[in-house]
Amino acid sequence: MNIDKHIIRKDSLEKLFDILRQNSKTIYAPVSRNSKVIFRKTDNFAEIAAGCIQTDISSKEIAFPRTERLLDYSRSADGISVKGFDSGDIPEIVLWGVRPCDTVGIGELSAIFNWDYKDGIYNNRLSKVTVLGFSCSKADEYCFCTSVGGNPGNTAGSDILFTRLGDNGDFLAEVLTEKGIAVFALATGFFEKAGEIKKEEFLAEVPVRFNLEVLSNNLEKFFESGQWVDLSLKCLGCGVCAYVCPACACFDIQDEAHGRKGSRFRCWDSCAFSLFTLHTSGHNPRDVQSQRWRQRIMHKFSYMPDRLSVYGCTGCGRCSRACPADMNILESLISIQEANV
Amino acid sequence: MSKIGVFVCHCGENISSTVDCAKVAEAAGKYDGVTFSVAYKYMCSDPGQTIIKNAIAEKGLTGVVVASCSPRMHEPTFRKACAEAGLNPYMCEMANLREHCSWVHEKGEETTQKAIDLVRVLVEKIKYNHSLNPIKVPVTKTALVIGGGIAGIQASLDIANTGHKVILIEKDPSIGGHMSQLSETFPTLDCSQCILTPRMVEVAQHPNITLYTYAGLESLEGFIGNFKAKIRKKSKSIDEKICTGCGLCITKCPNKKIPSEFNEGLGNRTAIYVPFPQAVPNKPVIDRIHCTYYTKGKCRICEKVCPTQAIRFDQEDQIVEAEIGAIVIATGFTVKQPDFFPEYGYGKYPDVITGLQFERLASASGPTLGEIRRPSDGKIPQKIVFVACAGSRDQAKGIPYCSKICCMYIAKHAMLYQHKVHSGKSYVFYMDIRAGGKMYEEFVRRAIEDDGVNYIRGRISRIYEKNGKLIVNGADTLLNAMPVEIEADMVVLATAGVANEGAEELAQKLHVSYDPYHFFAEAHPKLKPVETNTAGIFLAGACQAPRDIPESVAMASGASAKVAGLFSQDELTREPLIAVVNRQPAPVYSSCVGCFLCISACPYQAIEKEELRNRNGDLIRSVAKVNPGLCQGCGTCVAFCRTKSIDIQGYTHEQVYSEVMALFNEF
Amino acid sequence: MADFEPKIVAFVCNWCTYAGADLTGTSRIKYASNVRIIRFPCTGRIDYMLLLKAFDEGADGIMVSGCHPNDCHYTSGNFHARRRWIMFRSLCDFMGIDIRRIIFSWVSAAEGARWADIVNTTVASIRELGPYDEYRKIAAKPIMEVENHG
Amino acid sequence: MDDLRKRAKELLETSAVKVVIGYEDGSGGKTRTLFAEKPEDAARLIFDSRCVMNLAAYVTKREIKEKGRMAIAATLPVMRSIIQLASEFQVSNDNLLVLGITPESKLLEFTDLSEVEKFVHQYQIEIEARNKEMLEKLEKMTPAGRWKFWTDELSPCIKCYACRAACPMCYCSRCTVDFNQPQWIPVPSHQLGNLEWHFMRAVHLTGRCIDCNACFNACPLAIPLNLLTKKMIEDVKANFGGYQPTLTGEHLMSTYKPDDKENFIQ
Amino acid sequence: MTLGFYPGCSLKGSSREYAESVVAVAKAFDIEIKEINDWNCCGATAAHNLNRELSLALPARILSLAEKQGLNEIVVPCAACYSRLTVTKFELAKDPELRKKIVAANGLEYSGTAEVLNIIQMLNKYVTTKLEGRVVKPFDHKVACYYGCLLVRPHAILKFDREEDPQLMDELMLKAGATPVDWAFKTECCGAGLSVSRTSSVGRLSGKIIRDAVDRGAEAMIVACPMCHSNLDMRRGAINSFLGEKISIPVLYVTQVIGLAVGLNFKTLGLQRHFVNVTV
Repeated sequence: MNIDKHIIRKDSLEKLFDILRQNSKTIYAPVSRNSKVIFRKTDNFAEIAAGCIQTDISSKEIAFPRTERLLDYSRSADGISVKGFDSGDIPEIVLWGVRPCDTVGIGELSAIFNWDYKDGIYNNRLSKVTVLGFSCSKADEYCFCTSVGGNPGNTAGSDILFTRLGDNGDFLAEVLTEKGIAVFALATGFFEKAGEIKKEEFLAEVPVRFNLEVLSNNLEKFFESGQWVDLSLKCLGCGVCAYVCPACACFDIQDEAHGRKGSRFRCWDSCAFSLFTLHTSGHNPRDVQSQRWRQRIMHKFSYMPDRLSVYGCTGCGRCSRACPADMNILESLISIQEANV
Repeated sequence: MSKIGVFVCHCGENISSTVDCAKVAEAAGKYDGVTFSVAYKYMCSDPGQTIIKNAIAEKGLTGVVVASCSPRMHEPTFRKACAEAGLNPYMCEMANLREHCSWVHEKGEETTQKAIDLVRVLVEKIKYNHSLNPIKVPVTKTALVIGGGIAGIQASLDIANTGHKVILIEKDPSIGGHMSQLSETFPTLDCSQCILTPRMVEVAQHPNITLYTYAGLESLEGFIGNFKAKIRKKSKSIDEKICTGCGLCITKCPNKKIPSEFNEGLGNRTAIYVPFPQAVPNKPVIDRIHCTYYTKGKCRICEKVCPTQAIRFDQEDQIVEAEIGAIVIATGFTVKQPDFFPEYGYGKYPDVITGLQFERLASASGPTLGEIRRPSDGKIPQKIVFVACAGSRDQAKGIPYCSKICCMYIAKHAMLYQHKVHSGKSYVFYMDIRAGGKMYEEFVRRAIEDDGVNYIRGRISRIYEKNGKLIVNGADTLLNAMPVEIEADMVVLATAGVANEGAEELAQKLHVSYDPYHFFAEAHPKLKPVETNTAGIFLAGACQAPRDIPESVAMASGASAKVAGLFSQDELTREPLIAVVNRQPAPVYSSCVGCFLCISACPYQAIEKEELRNRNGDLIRSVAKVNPGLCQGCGTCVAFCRTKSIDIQGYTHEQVYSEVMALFNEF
Repeated sequence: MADFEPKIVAFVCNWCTYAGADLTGTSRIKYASNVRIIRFPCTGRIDYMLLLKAFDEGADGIMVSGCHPNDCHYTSGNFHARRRWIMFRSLCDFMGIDIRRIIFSWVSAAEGARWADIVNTTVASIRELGPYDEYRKIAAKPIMEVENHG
Repeated sequence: MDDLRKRAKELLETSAVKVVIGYEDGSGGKTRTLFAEKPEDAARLIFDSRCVMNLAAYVTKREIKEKGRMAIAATLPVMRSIIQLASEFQVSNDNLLVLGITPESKLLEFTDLSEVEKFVHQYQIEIEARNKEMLEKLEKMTPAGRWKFWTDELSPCIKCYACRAACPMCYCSRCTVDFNQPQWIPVPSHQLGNLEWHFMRAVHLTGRCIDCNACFNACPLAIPLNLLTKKMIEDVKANFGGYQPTLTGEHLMSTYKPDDKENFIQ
Repeated sequence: MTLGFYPGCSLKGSSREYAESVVAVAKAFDIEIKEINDWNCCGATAAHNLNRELSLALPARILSLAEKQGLNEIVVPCAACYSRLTVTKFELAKDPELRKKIVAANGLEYSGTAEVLNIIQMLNKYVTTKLEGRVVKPFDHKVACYYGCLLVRPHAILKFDREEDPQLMDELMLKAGATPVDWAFKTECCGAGLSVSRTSSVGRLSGKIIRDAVDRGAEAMIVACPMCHSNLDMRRGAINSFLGEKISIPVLYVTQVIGLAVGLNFKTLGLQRHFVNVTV
C-alpha cells in the first residue's frame, strides 16, 4: 500500500495515547527504571521517556520473551496431558516509541523464527502487536544503522512511524500498514493531511562507518585469523550483548518438573557463554572466548545473510553501550573491514 | 527405569495399630518405578526377609524400600538380606514408620498419610542410589594405650600377650597410677603394691610393649586401623640409656622441699626424683619447674655427682611419630581438690585430708611408713571422722553422680585405722552404703561389726577447728536428725572422683565424645561400654566413670579383646558413605576449580590436592581429592562446595534433592 | 488458621536428632504429625539450597536440627553448620524470606521428649503464621504477568 | 601515570612479564582494559577516576593466563581481590606481578603478594555511606516490605550473568546455576529463578566479596544487587568481627568458632 | 547518684541505728538514698509458711512501687528482707503464670527490672573502691564477721559470696583497717525467729557464736542483719547466762564500722543505741 502521510500536533499525541488505552490496548513504551530505560507496560503518557536515544533493552521481548512458558504437562494414571501455549492469553499490544533500529530487528528476528519451522508462539505474539515507531532525532557514537543498510527514519517494521518535526514538537506520522490504519482510524480527528515534508532534515546524523560489502568479503577469509583473540581479549563472557540485541534469537529449552507436573520454558541464551556449546562429553567446540566472539560476528554478518538474506545486526549499538568490558562491536567490524586479508 | 520394591512392615501391631499398612503398600504400588509392594506382619523375621529376597529374584528389583522401624535398628539386617539376594546392599533404604510415625502419633488419616509420604520420599531417593562397595583399608597391628594406671597396664599386657605391638604412654615419670598410691585394697585387704608392681615390671620387660613415661599425646590423625599418633616425650633431662638408677643424684639434690605428688603433698621429694621406690622405669627425671639450675641458672650438683654422666640439662622434648591401629584410653580420674569444701575446711585445716591422702598415711611406703599420724603435728589421731559423699551426689557442688568407690574405701580406711590404732574411735558419716559387688557388703559389715566403726547416717554441715580439735557438726538422720557433734583429731573426706584436667582437650584430639562431667562417653551405655563413638578407640577404667580396680581391670581386658578382634583381620571394611570429588573426561577432568576451601572445612584432613596432568605429564591444574581412608562422611565439604564438585555417597545432591521434591509432590 | 495443617520438613543429623526422634518413639511420646524427617549424616551436610527448595515446593515451615555443640559425631560439622546458618538467616531476613518459618535446634540422642516439644511448638507457631504462599506464588506465576517487561 | 607506563614498558622490554593488564581510553568517555604485550603498548596505559572496573576478573581467564606471567595495575579493591584469589590458589607470585596504585594514585612496587597483603591490611573494607543508609533503610522495613522490594528489584533481571562475569571471585568453571543434576537454581529468569540466583550469589560471596561493586557496575539494568553482598559484609562484621582477605589462614565461612552466636538455635 | 531504699520493719524500729548508719555512710560517699514510698512488710518469716502467693505478693508490691518510682536499684539492708525480695524476683522470673496472678493481686505493673542489693553488695559497688582513700580512723580491732543465715542462702538464688564460707565482709573490714579473725560460725543460725518465742534457744545458739568469736580473739562482732544484731546484742543476757560468764564483746553493723573508719560521729551512726556498750 502507498504510504499515507499526516501531521499530528504534539498535544494530540497524548490524546492518541489515551484513546488507544480506552480501546483496551496494552501499551508498552520506554519508561525509565533505576538509571535505565526499558519497555514497560504503562498507562501514563507522562511516564514515557521520549527523549532517550534508545531503550537499554531492545523491544524484542514483546514477541520473544526472555522466558516463555511453552507448555505445562501433568501425568496421571490415564496418561499425560499437555496444556500448550494459548494465544488467547496474549493481549492486544501497542508498542509505543520504538526506534527504527528496533523495528528493523523485528524483521530480522522473524526471518529466524520462520526460516524452516514456523514458530507459532513468536508469530502469534507478533500478530497481536501494533508497532508505533519513532524516528531518531538524536544519535551517539555507538549508532551505526546506516552502515548496515538502515537509517534513523527507516519505516521498516513500523505500522506507523512518527518523526518529530523540529522544535515545535509536531510529528509527521507515516501510516504504513493495515494495523497502522486501524490505529489511525481510532483517532482520525487528531491527524491532519501533511504537505510536502523533507523528513530527512529532521533526522539524526548517523555517518556510515564501514563498507558492508567489504566486511562480508573479508569475513569469508577471516575465520582463521589470529586477530579474533586481540579483538575479544577483554570480553568477560557474559550474555549482555545478546540479551540487549534486537536481532539475537538464540534460546535454550528448560524443563521444570515437580513430580507428575511440570512446565517447559524457552529462555534466552547467548553464544558468549562457555556453556553455550559445551557437549556432554566435556568437549567444547568453542573452547575460548575469542571463538565465541567470532561466532557472534560471523553469525550476524556472514551466516545470516547467507542463509536468511538478512543481516543479524541493526546497528543500534546497544551491545557496545551495555558491555561491562567496553567491547565495541563497531570497532571490531571496522578493523575487520580494514584488515587486508 | 528402576524397579523398586516396597515392603511395609506391621511390626506386629507396633505400626499397624496406628498406620493403615495395607493402604501404605497400595499407595506405594502406584508410584513411578515401583513394581512390587506388599505389607507383612514382621519384615525382619525370616519369612519376612524371604519375601524381600524372592521379590528381588522374581521381579528383578533394582531397589528395595523397607518401611518398618528405624534404620538405626534394622538397616544392617535388610541390607544383608538384599545382598544375599544378589542386590547391592546400598540399593536398600528404610522408611522409619515406627519410631517416627506409628509410635508417636494417634491412629488416623494423618498418621497413615505421613507414613505414605515417608515411603514416597525413600522411593524417590532410591532412584538415585548407586551400587556401592565397602571400602577396604589395611590395619596397622599396633595399639596405643594412653595412661599407665592399672587399666592401662592390664590393657597393654592383654594386647601384648595376643602377640601384637603396644605403645603405652604415661604422663608421669612412672607407671602405676592411683593404684600404686593405695595401701591395701578392698575387699581382700591385700597390699596394693604387692599385686601391682609385678605387673608394672612385666610391662617394662614385655617384648611387645614400648613404654614412654613422662609422655603425652601431641596429636592424632587418621582412622580405625590407620591412626598416626604424635607422642611428645617430655625431656627427663637424663640419658636413660646411661643412667643406672643408682639414685645418688637424688640423695645429693639440694632442693628437697618439693611436695611429693605421689604422697599427695604429705611428703616431700627432690627436684631430680623418682616418684616412688618401686617406680617403673626406676630412673629419675628432673622437674624443671623446681630444679634450681633451671630456675636460678646454677647448681648442676646432680651432674657432678652422677657416676655415669647421665644428666642432660640441654635435652629437649622429643616427638615420636607412630602408626597405630587401635587406641585404648585409660587416663583414669582424679579427686576434687582444696577450696571445694569451705564448710569442711579442706585446705584450711591440715588434718582434714582426702581419702587418697589417707591411703598414703596408711601405706607402708608412705611418709609415715604406714602409721596413721596427723599431718599437722604427727600425733596419732584418737578420734577420726570419715565423710562419705564429699561432693558426690551433691547438685550444689555440680556433681550429682555417685563416685561409686568411696563407700568401699571408707570402710577399708576405717578398718585399717582400727587395725593400726586399737584405742582409736572412728566415725563414718554416710548417705547410703553402696556396697554392690562380690564380697563388698560383707566387707562393710566386717568394718561395722568386727572392727566397731561407728556408722552414722547423716551429712556433715560444718567442720571447724577449736583448741587443736576438729569440731565436726552433723546430724544423725536415723535418730530423727539429732544434731551430732564430734571433736575429732582428723577428718578424711571421701572426695568425689572427677575427670582429669584436660580430659576434654584429649577427647577433642581423639575425636571422641565426652559426657557433661568430662568423662569419656561410651558408644552405648549397655551394649558398647568399652567402645567410643569413634571406631578403633576404646575405653578402660575410670576415665569413663569412677571405677574400682576389678572393674577397671575387667574393662581393660574387654577393650583388649576388642583390639585383638580388630587386629585379627588384615583388612577392614568400612561403609562407603564418603565424599567424592567428581572426575570427568578430558578436557574438563573435574568441575573442581581448586579453591581448596573444602580443606579447611574438613574435620578430618581428608581432602588433599591432586595434580591433574595430561598424557605428556604436564600439569593441567590442581583439584581436590578425598582420601577414602580418612573421610568419615560428614558431608561438611559437600554443602560448602560452590561448584557442587564434591558429593557424598548415600546422601548425594540428587538423592537429597529428590527427597525434598518427593515430600511435596505426587509421583 | 485453626483448620490449616502446616507442611513442615525437618532436616536432621543421623547421630543426634534422628536418634533423639527415635527415642521419642521408643518412649511413646505423642506429638504433632505435620513434620516429615529427612535424614542427613550431619548438619554440616545440609545445603542451604535445600531449604529454599523446600519453600519452592510448598513447605510452610522448616526444621533444622543436629547435635549440641561439642557433641558432633564428626566433632565440628555442627559448628560449621552453625556459622553458615548465621549468615543464611540474615540473608533470608534481608531478602524478606520469613525466618520465623525456619526453626533451628540442637537435640541430642537422649532428648526424645525435647524433640517432641520442639516439634509441637514449631507446628503451633507455623500454624499461627499460616501457609507460606508468598514464596510459592513467585514460583507459580505465569510468564506474561510477571517475568517480562519489568 | 607516567611511572606506571615507564614500569610497564620495562617489564615488557625485559620480558619480566608477558602482559601488563591496565586501563586505556575506551568508547563513550569510558575506560577499558588494556592488555599491553609490546613495550610500545605501555604508552596507552592510563589511570584516573574513571578506572573503576575490577581488572582482577581477568587474571583467572584462560586466554590471558596462557600468555604467561602477568602484571596488573591494581587499585585497592583489585589488590584485595588478588589476595583473596591467591588464598584460593587461583594466582600466585609465579604468574602475577602487582603494580599497586594507592588511593592517592601513587604507583607501588611489590616484590611479592605478601607485601600486597600487608598494604591491603592497612585499610578496612568499609561500605560507602550512601549504601549504608540504603541498608539501614531496608533493615527498618518489615520483612514483607523487604520481600516486595527484592521481588520488584530482581524481576527485570534477564540472567545475562554480567554480574558473575565481572566479579573476580566468580571464576568457577562451573557455576552452581550451571549445575543441573539436580538443577538447584532454576535457569529461567522468572521471579523464583532470579531470586534464588541472586541469593546463591550472595551466599557464595560471603566472606570473599571485597565490595568492589563490579557486579553492580556491570548490570545492564542497574539492579542494586550489590546491596546483598554489602549486607553480608556488614553481618560478617557484626558476627565474626569483620573480614580481610589473607594469603594464609582461615577462610571466614569454611571455619568456625566454638562460641559463634547461637541465640537463634533452640 | 540515687539509690532506692527499703528499710523494712526492723530498721524503723529495733534497729534504727542500722538505718541511721546506712544513711550516714551513703551520705558520706554522696549516694542519695530515696526511701520507697508506701512500702509494706516483706512478709519475712511468717508469710511463706502460710501462703506462698502472699509471701510473693508482698515483696512484689515493694518492687512494683520501686519501679513505679523510677528506682532501678534498691538497697535492702535487712538480710531477711533482702532474701524475700530476691527470692520473689527469682520466682516471678521463672513462672510467667504466677507473675500474672501476683500482678493482678497487687494491681501494680511488675517488670522485675529493679535491682536488689544487700548492704554488702551496695558497699562493694559504691563504697569499697573509694574506701581506703577515705579512712581517717582505721578501725584497728580484731573482728569476727558474722553473715548469718539469710544473707548467703539459698546460694542457687542469691548467687552471693561463698555460701559456706563467705569472705566479702571480711575483705571490707580489712579495708576499714580491721583484722578479721578466722572463725567457725560465720553463717551459723543465731535463732533469729525464736528471739521472742524461745529466748533460751537464742541464748544457746547465739551463745555458741559469741563464744567462738571471743575464743578466737575477736574484739567486736560485725553484722549485716538486724535480726542477728538484736540476738547477739539485745539477748546478751540470755547468752551470758547460757555461757555462764559475762561477755561484753560489742556487736556493730558493718555500716557503723565503716562510718567510724571514715570519721563519722558516734551518734550519727546510732552507736549509743546498743545494749552492749560500744567504746571507741
